[in-house]
Formats: sequence, structure tokens, C-alpha cells
Amino acid sequence: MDLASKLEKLSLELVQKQDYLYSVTIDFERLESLLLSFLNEFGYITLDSINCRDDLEDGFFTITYCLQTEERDHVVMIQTKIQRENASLPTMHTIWPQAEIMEREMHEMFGVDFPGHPTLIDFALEYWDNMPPLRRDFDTLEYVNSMNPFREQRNDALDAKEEMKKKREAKKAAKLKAQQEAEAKAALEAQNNPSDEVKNEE
Amino acid sequence: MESGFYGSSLDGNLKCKFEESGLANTHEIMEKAVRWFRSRSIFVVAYGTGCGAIEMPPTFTSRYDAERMGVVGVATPRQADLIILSGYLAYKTLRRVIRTYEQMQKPRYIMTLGSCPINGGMYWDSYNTIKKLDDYLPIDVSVTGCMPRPEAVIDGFVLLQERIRNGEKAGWEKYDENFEFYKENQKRVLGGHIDPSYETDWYNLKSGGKA
Amino acid sequence: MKNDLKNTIKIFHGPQHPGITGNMSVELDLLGETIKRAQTHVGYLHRGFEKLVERRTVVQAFTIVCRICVPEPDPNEENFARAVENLAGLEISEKAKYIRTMVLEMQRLATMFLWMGGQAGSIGLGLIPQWSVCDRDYMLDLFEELTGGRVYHMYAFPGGVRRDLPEGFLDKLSDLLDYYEKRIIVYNNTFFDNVIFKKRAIGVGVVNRDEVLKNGYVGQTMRACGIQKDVRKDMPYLMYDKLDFDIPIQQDGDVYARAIVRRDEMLQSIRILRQIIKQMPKEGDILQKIPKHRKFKLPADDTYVQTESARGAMSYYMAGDGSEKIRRMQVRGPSLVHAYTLLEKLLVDSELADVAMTMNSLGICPPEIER
Amino acid sequence: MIFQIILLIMLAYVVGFIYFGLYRNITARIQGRYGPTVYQSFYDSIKLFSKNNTVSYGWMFYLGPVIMATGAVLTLVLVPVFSDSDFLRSVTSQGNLFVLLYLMVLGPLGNALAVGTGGNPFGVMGVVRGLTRLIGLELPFYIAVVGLIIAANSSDIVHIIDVQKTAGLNIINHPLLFIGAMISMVGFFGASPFDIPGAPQEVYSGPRTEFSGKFLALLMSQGSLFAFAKLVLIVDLFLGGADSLVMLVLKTFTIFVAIIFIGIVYGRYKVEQAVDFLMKLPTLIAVLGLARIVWFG
Amino acid sequence: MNSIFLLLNLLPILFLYQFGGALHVSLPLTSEFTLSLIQTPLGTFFAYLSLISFLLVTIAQKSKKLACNYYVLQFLLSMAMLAIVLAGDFITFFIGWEIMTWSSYFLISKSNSIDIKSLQKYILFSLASAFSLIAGIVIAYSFAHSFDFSVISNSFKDMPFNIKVALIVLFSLSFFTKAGVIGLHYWVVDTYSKAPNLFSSILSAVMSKMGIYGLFLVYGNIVGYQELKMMFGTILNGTDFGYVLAWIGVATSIIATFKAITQDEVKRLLAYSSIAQLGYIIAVIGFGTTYGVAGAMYHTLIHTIIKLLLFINVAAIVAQTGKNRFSQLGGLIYRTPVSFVMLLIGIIGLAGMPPLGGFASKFMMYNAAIDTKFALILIGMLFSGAASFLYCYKLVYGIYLGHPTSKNLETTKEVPISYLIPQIILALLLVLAGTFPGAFIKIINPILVEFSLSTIPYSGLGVMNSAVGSFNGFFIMSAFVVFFVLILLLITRIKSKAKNNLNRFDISYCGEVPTQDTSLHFGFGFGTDLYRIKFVNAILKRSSSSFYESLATQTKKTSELFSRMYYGNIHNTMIIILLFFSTLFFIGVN
Repeated sequence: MDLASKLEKLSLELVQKQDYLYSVTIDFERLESLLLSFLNEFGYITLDSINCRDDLEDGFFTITYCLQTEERDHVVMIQTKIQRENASLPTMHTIWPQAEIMEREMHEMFGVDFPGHPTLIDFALEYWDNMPPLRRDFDTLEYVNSMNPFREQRNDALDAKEEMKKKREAKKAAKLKAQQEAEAKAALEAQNNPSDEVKNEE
Repeated sequence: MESGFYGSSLDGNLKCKFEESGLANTHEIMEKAVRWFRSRSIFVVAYGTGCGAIEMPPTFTSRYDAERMGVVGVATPRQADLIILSGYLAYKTLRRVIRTYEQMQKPRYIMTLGSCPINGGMYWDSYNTIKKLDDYLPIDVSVTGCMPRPEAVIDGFVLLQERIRNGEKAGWEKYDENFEFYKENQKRVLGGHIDPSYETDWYNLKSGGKA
Repeated sequence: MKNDLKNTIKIFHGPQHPGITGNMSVELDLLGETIKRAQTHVGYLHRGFEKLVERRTVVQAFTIVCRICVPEPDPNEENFARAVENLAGLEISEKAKYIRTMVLEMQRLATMFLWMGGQAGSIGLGLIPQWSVCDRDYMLDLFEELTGGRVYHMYAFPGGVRRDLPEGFLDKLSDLLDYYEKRIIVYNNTFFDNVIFKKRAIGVGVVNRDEVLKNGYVGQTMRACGIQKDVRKDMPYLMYDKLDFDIPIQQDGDVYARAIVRRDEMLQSIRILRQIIKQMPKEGDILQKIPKHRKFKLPADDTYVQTESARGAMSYYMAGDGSEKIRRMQVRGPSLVHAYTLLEKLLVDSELADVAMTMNSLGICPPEIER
Repeated sequence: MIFQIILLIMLAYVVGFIYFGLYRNITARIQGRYGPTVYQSFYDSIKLFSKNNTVSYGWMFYLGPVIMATGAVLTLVLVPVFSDSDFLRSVTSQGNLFVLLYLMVLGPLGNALAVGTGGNPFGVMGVVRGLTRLIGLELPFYIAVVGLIIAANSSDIVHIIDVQKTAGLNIINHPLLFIGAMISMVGFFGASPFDIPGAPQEVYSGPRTEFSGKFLALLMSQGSLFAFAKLVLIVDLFLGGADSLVMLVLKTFTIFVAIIFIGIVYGRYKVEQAVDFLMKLPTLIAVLGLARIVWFG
Repeated sequence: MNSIFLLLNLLPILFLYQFGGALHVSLPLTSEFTLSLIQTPLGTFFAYLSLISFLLVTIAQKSKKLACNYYVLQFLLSMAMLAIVLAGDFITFFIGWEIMTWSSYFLISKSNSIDIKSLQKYILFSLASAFSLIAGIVIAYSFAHSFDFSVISNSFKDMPFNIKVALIVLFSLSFFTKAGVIGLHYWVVDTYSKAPNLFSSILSAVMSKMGIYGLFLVYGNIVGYQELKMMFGTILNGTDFGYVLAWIGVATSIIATFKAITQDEVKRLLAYSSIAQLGYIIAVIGFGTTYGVAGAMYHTLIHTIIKLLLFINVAAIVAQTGKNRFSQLGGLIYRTPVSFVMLLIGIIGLAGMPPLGGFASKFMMYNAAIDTKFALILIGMLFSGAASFLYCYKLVYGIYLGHPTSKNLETTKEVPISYLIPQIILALLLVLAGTFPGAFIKIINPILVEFSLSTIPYSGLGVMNSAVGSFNGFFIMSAFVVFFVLILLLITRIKSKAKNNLNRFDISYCGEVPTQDTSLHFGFGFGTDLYRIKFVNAILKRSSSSFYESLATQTKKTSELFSRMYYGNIHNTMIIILLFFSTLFFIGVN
């Protein structure tokens, strides 16, 4: 891959993840310049998607730009890390028009700010006043319980966990009982036909 | 010209009992006949709200053909009797569905597909879908299946037709009777943003009248 | 920009509209019947799918993956399965690969028939939707036999497929393909060569070629502009590198060209399915054993998979974090870019009568945009 | 005379709705399905009549469908249904062909006022499309009608029928005029290439967007009266009128089936394409027929 | 002030009525010049037409505070028209014509929205028509040695052929400019739309009819239809001259109709529509058959009534709301219901719908075309009639239906009563003309006798019969009313709780909700899609203004050329001119 050699010059290391998938991790400052160089020099003209992964424990978002060349025979993922609190990314919509809608979605779902983005209006949620939903510290179950109550259980409703426990005990008990019966039967047979065993032994 | 040219303006008690409807205010046989005609021709509004909308084309086209029952799709809520809520309802969709439902003319019915409108179904823990449609809109017929087969949907139509023919109490009467209950729930879950959000007394809420 | 909207009226090609396939709305500013500005609105079907996946293990997520895109569930299942296999390093058997390829191509044919119904319905030709949806139904019967479900199959499980072929399935499939070959000739005469469809479709919704690759337009929109690119050929997965088929293209990039590209692709799918029926291995295990779903741990790694759906390249970004739950999964369907960047530009200065037809020919499927 | 009028309206109502029911059945059978019963239109109209509440935007909205129904009934009354018997002869002798031509447009224009008060932009766009399409539709039809008037040298329909008794049916003597008239008849019936005003996929059911309940029922039943009146007009002008009820039903149904089969196979034009098409070929055919009558006597 | 002039207008009507058609006054100026006023049936018809419309307009002007000289000029104008119409010889005719031009020029210049350019256009074209008129008169005098109509008409037969053609062309040109035929309509639209609101109703309804009167005078009395037939021969069974004239009229009406649909200003639409309706009259006037003349005459009457009604209605709305564009008006139906009903009756007449008078006049014209077998002319008329439905609906939708586009439209009150009285009278006239078309036959027969054409058989007040068929207006109107009431009763008997007067935003809008600032009024977008039809696009692209602008620049250049010749002293320029004319004279002599 001549791309690997080119990246050597920029002291970046190209990792091959799958047979058509390569990834490059860089730090945030050089992101925009690298994207432009990918577009102009290396011929990766198609921006396929901008993905964001929320690593709550380490306190940063991993942003992945997936680029493809004109032949579309492999995908290069450019990954970078930005800190979670008031994260902001350079907007790419002047270069790739489709980046506008991808950035609008990421703004609404993760709260990532894109200075200079024309339409940071709501993408899928209407009148949403809570924190951006796809961040990991937003607990969707607790939000759902507060917003609209579930249908009250049917009066003959059963709780799944107890039922499982009961079934396990019932199976264990049944196995136990079966063993005891087997022993009892065996013991019974042993009594009423001691002669057979003796016959077998002779 | 403020008061209506024909027909009285809304009197307080709008309990739309069956007797005050159209031709049916003569007597018993006439009422039964009108119920029979009503059951024989149902207009469904063209609104695929959820993922069950994929089963609507097969139901209304040549293989399963709901038109045999007299069930036809129409474009606008004004002309429709039945709205099919096919699957889960996001908050944004719920606003439009309430608007469409209230623009339909009585008697109007709601048919829901799958278990998502009943108890949240597969998206029980999603932050953007409602969990129990009964609080917001009265449901007449629920069809089981995720997504129900065209035969199940047509079975739903047949059940609805039977109910209309027997003259059972329909959803729209429930909606009129406890209108406040429904409006409160809607206001709570939609964060007060019920269309129309501007100041006109759209549904005569202030004057206690009904839709 | 503001002054040319001076005398326009605003209407919605809205969520409740017979001309919309699915549940989205396009806000139009009209001068007479010429569109001066179009804005797409989605979110009517948003169920926060990616949030749900984060709370579910692989097997639990598998059941709701196929409900992302309603007219065409199988590419989602295939993407999900392949992404999990990439992460967990599973290797699936030869027979499972053949079965998965067969299911993908069968679903592709069914979606093409549904598209044809929508396209003919948008110009008022009531006859074709009735026929094409009925033909699609015959394919759904085969799916029901194979996977147990008509629309949502939940069949391509990470590590293989969940059920083996019922015997006599392949002969039924080849009979259906013969029937389809005859039907496509009928559709040719009544729909593709229909005078009115030609007059309505030629020269409408023209996508200019040089921005196709840059803006990431995929599928028939790309191939109708003369760019011969297809994920099945460029980044072959499953058995596509062993099957020979070609990628039909057209040159002038309007609604009619996209329709002709779709018709040729149907013929190609039939050709692929015929080869699969011949080469399908008789025996071989179809599902690899994977540990219990509570203990099936995904490594802290991420991957990016692409599949060619009937409307274009659909790609999944998936990341695990060592626990049994999926850390992150992002879906990028073809409709996201088609509905926003392409549609809003295409509709300006076009007519209100062309909105339904253009949207259907771009293959826009609303649940895929906002999941 | 009053009793005959009521009888005619009932006949038109029943026959019109049965034709519409047959239309839905024939299209269903072509599409490979069973389709509703033949009496489905009756069920639909009675259900709509018996709706509990309707919505109206003031008195003009209320009067719109009424004007449209009046136009339909007036057209029906002025068309001589039976050629030789003096059924309603005293009425039909008052009006003549020009009155009918303009009555056919009076109803839709009256309804357009109600659509305007409704205030729905889709409704107005449907009306504008209907009127623009009318420019194209009227051309071949008027040429055919004018040709027949000049040929029979009288604009009274009964006279035209008598002329056909002696000189042979107009469909044989003036085939070109018949083709022109039939093409625009497809448009007047709203069959497929020209069903532009109420296109659901484009204009959200056009002029009928705001009508509900009993107004919609009134529009549907006046539609059946109007269709019957137009069919009888075509039969009178080109097929020499019908002397008995059986002949009337037979002839009108053949015309109706011809229109159905034209409509089934085609999609829908845009308005300007429809007017362009109508101004070129059908008008040329009709003008040739007209020139033959005017110049060669 | 207004009431005084109201009485003044009443006087001439009583004066004329008292004479009963036998007025004959002659005023000898010099030995051979006598000014004479004769009351011919044609003249009385047009006299009553103009006087009654002046009366109605003065009633309408009651609520406007107008200066005294405005009324004086208006009265002067009506007197001038009276002089034209009752003129017995060309001198009084020309005096009346000049006074009419000047008084109307001053009246137009009073409007606040007029600009110099359109005023110039008006006066230039009027002067051009006056010059061609005077040229015709001089030529006629040089042959007939008298200005009297009767003398000229019997000496007309033995004039040389090319002189006859010249006379007819000159007179027709002058009257065409007044009526606004397609080539010469350049001034019509600007003046009608920029004139003071109520005065433009007189302009369109009455002054253009003076052109029509002139055409009738020339073709009917002076030249005579038989003479026209002999001169130019006949085609099918109408005159050649009539065939050419008919094509001009049809072209005028088709082009003006499509131009009218795309106008956004209300009065420009009405201006184009009056050009179109006059196109009808001009098409039918040259047929030279009884039904041709009757159709033209009846349509003149109907057109005057309709245009007065529409212009007064629009003037009232513009006065009330201050807006005159469709994109700014809308939604006034329930705030000004009476004027809505009046406009509705007006457009039903304009479109030519059966129960009202508009249809009777169109019926007469269509029969005239069938009678003379001019089939293609008839198709042209029917085509432009079908296209006129569009601008009729635009007129009613743009102002009254739809949604109010500007804020103050929601609070406008009903139009003052002084505007409504003339409208109600005119609407009643229109309805009567529709129900009793036969009454008009009685009016027209004496005129036909005067033109020595066969009269129309009169059979009953309600029946209008013509060459190829007849229809009973009274029966159709009564049938319409009866059926209307029956169906209305049927509908109201079906008692279903109608929720009336819905909020104007409660429309089915694809699930979304329109708010205060969503624009829903389709007023501006009405004619914007017509350009997509190739035939209509060809019409809308071409406009006559480019031709006249180039003409204006040419004349400016040539005049500059001449002015450059004049430099320094006057003498040598005089010599040059003298030389020029002398050479001309020599050439001319031999």
C-alpha cells in the first residue's frame, strides 16, 4: 500500500484491521490538515460517514472519519480522541456537503459543537430539552420511567425472575424425587427377589 | 354571519349519541340499516406511522385485496373513518397522529398493529417512543403480530366491521366523554407542545366544548 | 435567498401524504407549482435504536437489528453478523456463506418489486403496484418457508445462519425465478416502455456526474450516472467473488435511467440466484457454536462493514469494549445523504408533480435515516 | 313533467353508481383481484351521508357542492335521453348544445368557490390544474361539437339525432370528429392520462381535500349524475341516440368501457404535457374532420 | 357637490327619453357647414349606454371626496360622448371626439398613481387616432363635398376603389386604437390600471365603446354591409373583410386572455380582460350578417355592464384595504360578503355561464360564426372563452377567497353603501339580461333595419333564438333556482352537527399545523405555470412594447438628425427647406 509509505513521511502508522479496512489514529490538532491531505493528495474523495464512540470511563469521544477512494475497494478510518466536556470539531461541510447532515446528527445526539455549521437545528428529536441522548451518562430506562408510565401489570402477572427460580427448584426437586424413587424401587426389588441376585451370583 | 348558517352551534352536551347522527334519527330498522352500510364501506387514511406500514401494500393490493370488504385507502383525514397505527409511535409522530385523528369525522376508529402501542413492545426502554397508547388515543381494534400478516390485518377489519354492525360503544365516544383525561395525558407526555401551539381556542378547550 | 421566497406559499409533502413512501416530510416553498426551496424533516420514526443496542447483548440486539429498515431488513442482519464476526474473529462455513448470499439476493429482488410498485404509483399508473406487490409476495412466501418470518427474517446469526434449507426449497426457488423472468417481460411492455412514464421520467431529477463520488451518493443514483461501482464487486464479501455477474449502468442520471438500472439489476439478481442454486453445497454445518450470550465477550476493538442493499451501500460501524454488551453501533444507510444533500438540491426549480417520483427513484427509506 | 324529472334523476343515480361499481370491478379484475361488490358506491355514499358531524368553512363552503349538484342535474335534465319518445321533450327543447357545453363547466366553477373558502392550498392547486387542463380538453371537444352543428345545421340535439336517422350515424360519417371527442371525453371523465386535478400523490386529493361527510357524498352522487349525462350526450351526438332503455344502457356502457380501458394502461400527465398533447394530435384530427364538413359541404 | 352632478347627469337621460328617437337639430355655422344632431336607433342605444353608466359612476363617487373640477371634467366628457353618438355629420363627430380625448386626458392626470410615461402613451395614441380620423374626414369631404353622413354614404358607392379602401382603413385604424386591438393596445393596459380607480371603469366600459360605435357607424351606415360584400367579395357566406377582421379579433382575445391570467395587479388583469372581450366584438362585427351585428351589439351591452360592475367593485376594495395586488389581498369573503356576491355575479357573466346574461351574448356570437360557417373563428372564440375561466377564478380567489395575506385584511369592514348601490343595479341588469334575453331582440331590431339587414324573429320575452337554434333563458334560470333550492333543502334536512366557521388554520395540511406566518394564499402563484405550455409561452414572451420602444428611439434619432441641420442662423435652413419642397412640388406636378 503506497498509502502506508506516504503516512510514514507524516510519521503516522497505518493499521490493517480487516482485509478491506485500514485505520489511522492521530491527535486532534492535525485532524483537519490530514483530512485535507487525504482528499487532495491521496485521492480519498468520498467521505462515507462520521462516527462517534463515547468512552465514558476514559473521558473522551473517539471520532472516526471513514474515507474511500474513487475505486471504492477499501475504507480508511481516521480516528481521533476529543475530550467529552464541551467537545468541538472543525466542520467539514464546505468540503463535503454530506458532512452537514452527519454533523447535525452528531451535534444533536452527542452534543459535539461544530463552530460555523449552518444548520445546527434538531435532526430527529422535537422539543428535546434533556441532555443529548446518545451520551453514555444518559440513562434511558430511568428517563422512560419518569416520562410515561408503563401499562400496569395484569393482575395475574408473574415476575420473570421468581418464575425462573421456581422452575429451577422444581426441576431440582423432581430430579431428587426421581432418584429417591429409583433407590426405593431398587431397594424394593432387592427385598422381594433376593433370590435373583443370589442366582446371578451363582 | 358568525353563527353557523345551518345546524346548531356546539351545545355543551355533545354526547354524540348514535341517534343524532345523519339519516339514522328515524327509527330502529333504519338505524340497523345505516350501521350495516357503515360497516360495508370503511375509508382508511393514507398514513404509514410505524414499521408495519410495509404490510399495508400487500393488504390493499391484488393478493390479499382488502377492497373486497369495502376497505379503501383515501388521501385526507377529512374523508377517512379509520386510521391504522402500524407499530410504535415516536413523540413527533404522536403529535401528527392526534392532529389527524381529530380532523377525521365521527364515527372514526383506530386500529393498532403489534404490541408496541399496547405496552411499548420491543422498544420498551426507548426514550422517544410512547409506551401505552390507551392514555392518549382510544384504540378500537388491536391486531397481534410483529408485523401482523395481511390476513391478520384483514381479520382486524372484519372484527371492526362486526363491532360497527352490532353498534358497540366505539373509541370516538370514549374520546368525547373523557376528553379532559386524554388531553391531560397528551399534554404531559408531549411536554405541553400540542399543536396548535398558538393562542386560538382551537378545540374550544376554554369553553368546555369538545372537538 | 430570502427575496426569491417572497411570493411563495408553504406546503408540506408531509408525514400523512399518499405520495410519501414511509413516514417523513418535505417542507416545500412553492411559487405556483415550481418549488423554490425544499427542506427534509425526519424523526417521525426515531426510536433511539443505537441507544437500545448499548443496553443489549449480541443476541438481544440481533432481534431488533432487522427492524431498522423496513422494506429491506436483510442487509442489516448481514452487516450486524459480519461486524460481530470481525470483532470476535469467527469464521463461518462455506454453506452458511452460500445461504446468506442467496437470502441477500432474494431480498434484493423483493425490494425491487416493491420499488417498482411505488414508482408506478407515484405517476398514477394504478395497474403496476397491484401486480408487482403481488409478485413480491410470492418471494415472501419462500422467505417464510426458509426463515419463518415474512418480512423480518432474523436469520443471519453471527457465526452462520439459524436454520438449514428445507428440502425442495431450491427447486421452488428456481420455479419462482422462471416465473419472474416471464413477469419482467410483461413489466417491460406495460411500465418501462410506457409512453407516459417515459415522458414523465426522462430529464427529471438529473444528478450531475461529477458530484456523485464526492458527495457519497451510492447505489442506483451512482450507477445511473455511468460510474460502475458496487460493493459486491469492489469489496466482495460472502460468495460474491466466486459468482460472475455484471453491474448495469446508464449515462444520463435521471429518473428513467435509474429505473432502467434497477430493471437490469433484477435480471442480474436472478442470474446470481441461478448460480447459487447450482453451486449450493449439500452438507456442512450452518451455525458455529458461540458461548452463552451472557458470556460472549466482544474485544475492545471497532470495525466498519459495508453491504450492497437494493438502494446502495449500507455500512455499520461497530465497537466492543470487552464486556458482553456492544459499546457502540452506528448505521449509515444510503438514504441519509440521498434525502438531505441530494433531494433538497434536486427539488429546487422542479415541479410539485415530480416530488413523489424523484423521492421514490432515489430509494429514500425514512427509518434508515434517523433509525 | 315533474314526475318524469324525478324518474330521470333516479335512473341516472342508479345507473351511474352501478357503472362506477362495474368500473371498480373491471379494474380490479384486470389488476388480478376480486374487487368490491357492484353496489359499493351505494354503500360509500350512504355511509358518507350518515356521518355524525361535518366540517364547513362558512356559508359559501356549504353552497359550493350544492351549486355543483345543481349544474349536474340541470345538464342531466337538458340532455334528451330517449330519442323518439317525448320523454321530457318539453324540457330538452328549451336548451341546446351550447347551453350544455357551458353547463358542464358551471358545476366545477361553483365548487371551486367552495374550495377557495376552504383555504386549503392543495384544493386551489387542484382547481387551477383542472381549469388549465380544461383549456386543452375543450379544444377537440368543441371542434367536434361545432362540426356536428354545422353538419346538421342546427344546435338542437334532437335535430342532430333526427339527421343521423336519415343520413347515418355520425360515428360513421364523421369518424375524425368522434376520435377527437372521445379523447377529450377521457379527460372529462377523469380517466387516467388526464386525472390531474385530484392526483393523490401530487396534490393531496386536490379540490376534494376539505370536503367531508355529506358534502363528499353529494359530490360523489352528482359525479354519477354528471357521468351519466355526459355518456348520454356522446351517445346522442355520435351513436344516434337510444330509443329504448336497453339500447341506452348498452350504448352508454360500451362508451364507458372504452374509456376504462384507455384509462387503465396509462400513467398521469403533468398539466402542461396534457395541454400540449391535446393541442397537437387530437386537435389536428378534429380540425381535419371539421374542414371536411365546412369546405366540402 | 356630488348630488348636484347626480342631477345634472339625470337631465340628458330625461331629455333624450322625452324626444323618443326623433331628435333632429341642425345649427348652421357658415354657408355650407351645418352641425346637426340626429337620433338614429344605433345612436340612442349607445347614448343610453354611456349616460346610464356615467350616472352609476357618479353615484359610486359619492363616498369619495373629489374636487369640483373633477366632476366638471366628467360631465364634459359625458356631453362629448353624447355629441359623438348623436352626431349627424363628421364635424360634430370630430368635435366630440377631441373634447372626449382632452377631458379624459385631464381626468387621468388627476390620479395619484399615474406616471408621465403612461400619460404620454395615452395622449400620443389618442392623437394618432384623431389624426387618422381627420384624414379620413378630409378625403371623404374632398369627394362628397359635404360632411353629412347621409350625403357621404350615398356618394360612397361611386368613389374609386382605392379611395374606398383608404377611407375604410383610416376610419378602422382610428377606431381600433380606441378599442385597443392587439397591435394598438399598447396604451390600454397602463392607462386603465393607473387611472383613478372609478374613472378607469368609465374608460374601459364606455370610452372603448365609442370606438365600437365608430366601427358600426362606418361599416353599417356610411359604407353599408352590402357594399362591403360587393367590394371585397364573400368567403363561405360571410364577407372577406369580416373574415380578416375576425382573425384580428380572435388573435386579440386569445393573446389578451393569456396575458390577463399572469397579471398580479388586479386592474391590469381587468384591463387585459376588457381587451379580450373587445376582441370578441371586433371579431363578430365584420360578419355582415344580422346575427353578427346583433351578437356584437349584445356583447357591447353585456361587456359594459360587467366591466362597470367589476371596476367599481375593485375600486371599492382598493379604497377599503389600500392594496391592489392579488399577492397582498385575500380572505375578504366573510368580511365583505355583499361585494363578494356582486363580484361573483360579475365573473359568472364575464365567463359566459348559462343562467346569466354573459351566456346570451356569447350564444349570439357563436351562432353568428356558425351562420357564416367561419368554424375556425368560432373555435378560436371558444378557446379563449375556456381560457377566460382561469382569470375569472383568479379575480374572485385573489381578492375574496383564500387566506388574508396582510394584517389589516382581517379587520376591514363592509364597503360603504354608495359603492354597493350601482353594483346591485348592474347585477340586477345582468340577471335580467340572462333571464329575458328576448327583450334584447326588441332593442336590436330597429338597428338592424337601419343597417338594412333582416331582423331576428321575436318569440317571447324569455326565448333567444338565432340562426341554428334557440334557448329559453327564463326556463334555464328558473330551473337553476328551483334545483338549487331543492338540493339545498335536501342537504340541510340531513341533520349532522356541522361545526361551522372553522378556524382558518384548521385545514388538513398533511398532519402539520400552519401558523400565523405560514403563507397559504395562492394569489400570486396563479398564472406562473402557464409558461410551461409551449403555445402559451410563445404568447407570453412576445410583447408589443419592444416594437414601440424601438419606434420611439428611431423617431428620436431622426429628429436629432434634423436638429443638427439647424445651426447658426435661420436663413440657410429656410433655404434648404424651400429647396426641398420645391423639388417635391415639381415631382408631384408631373
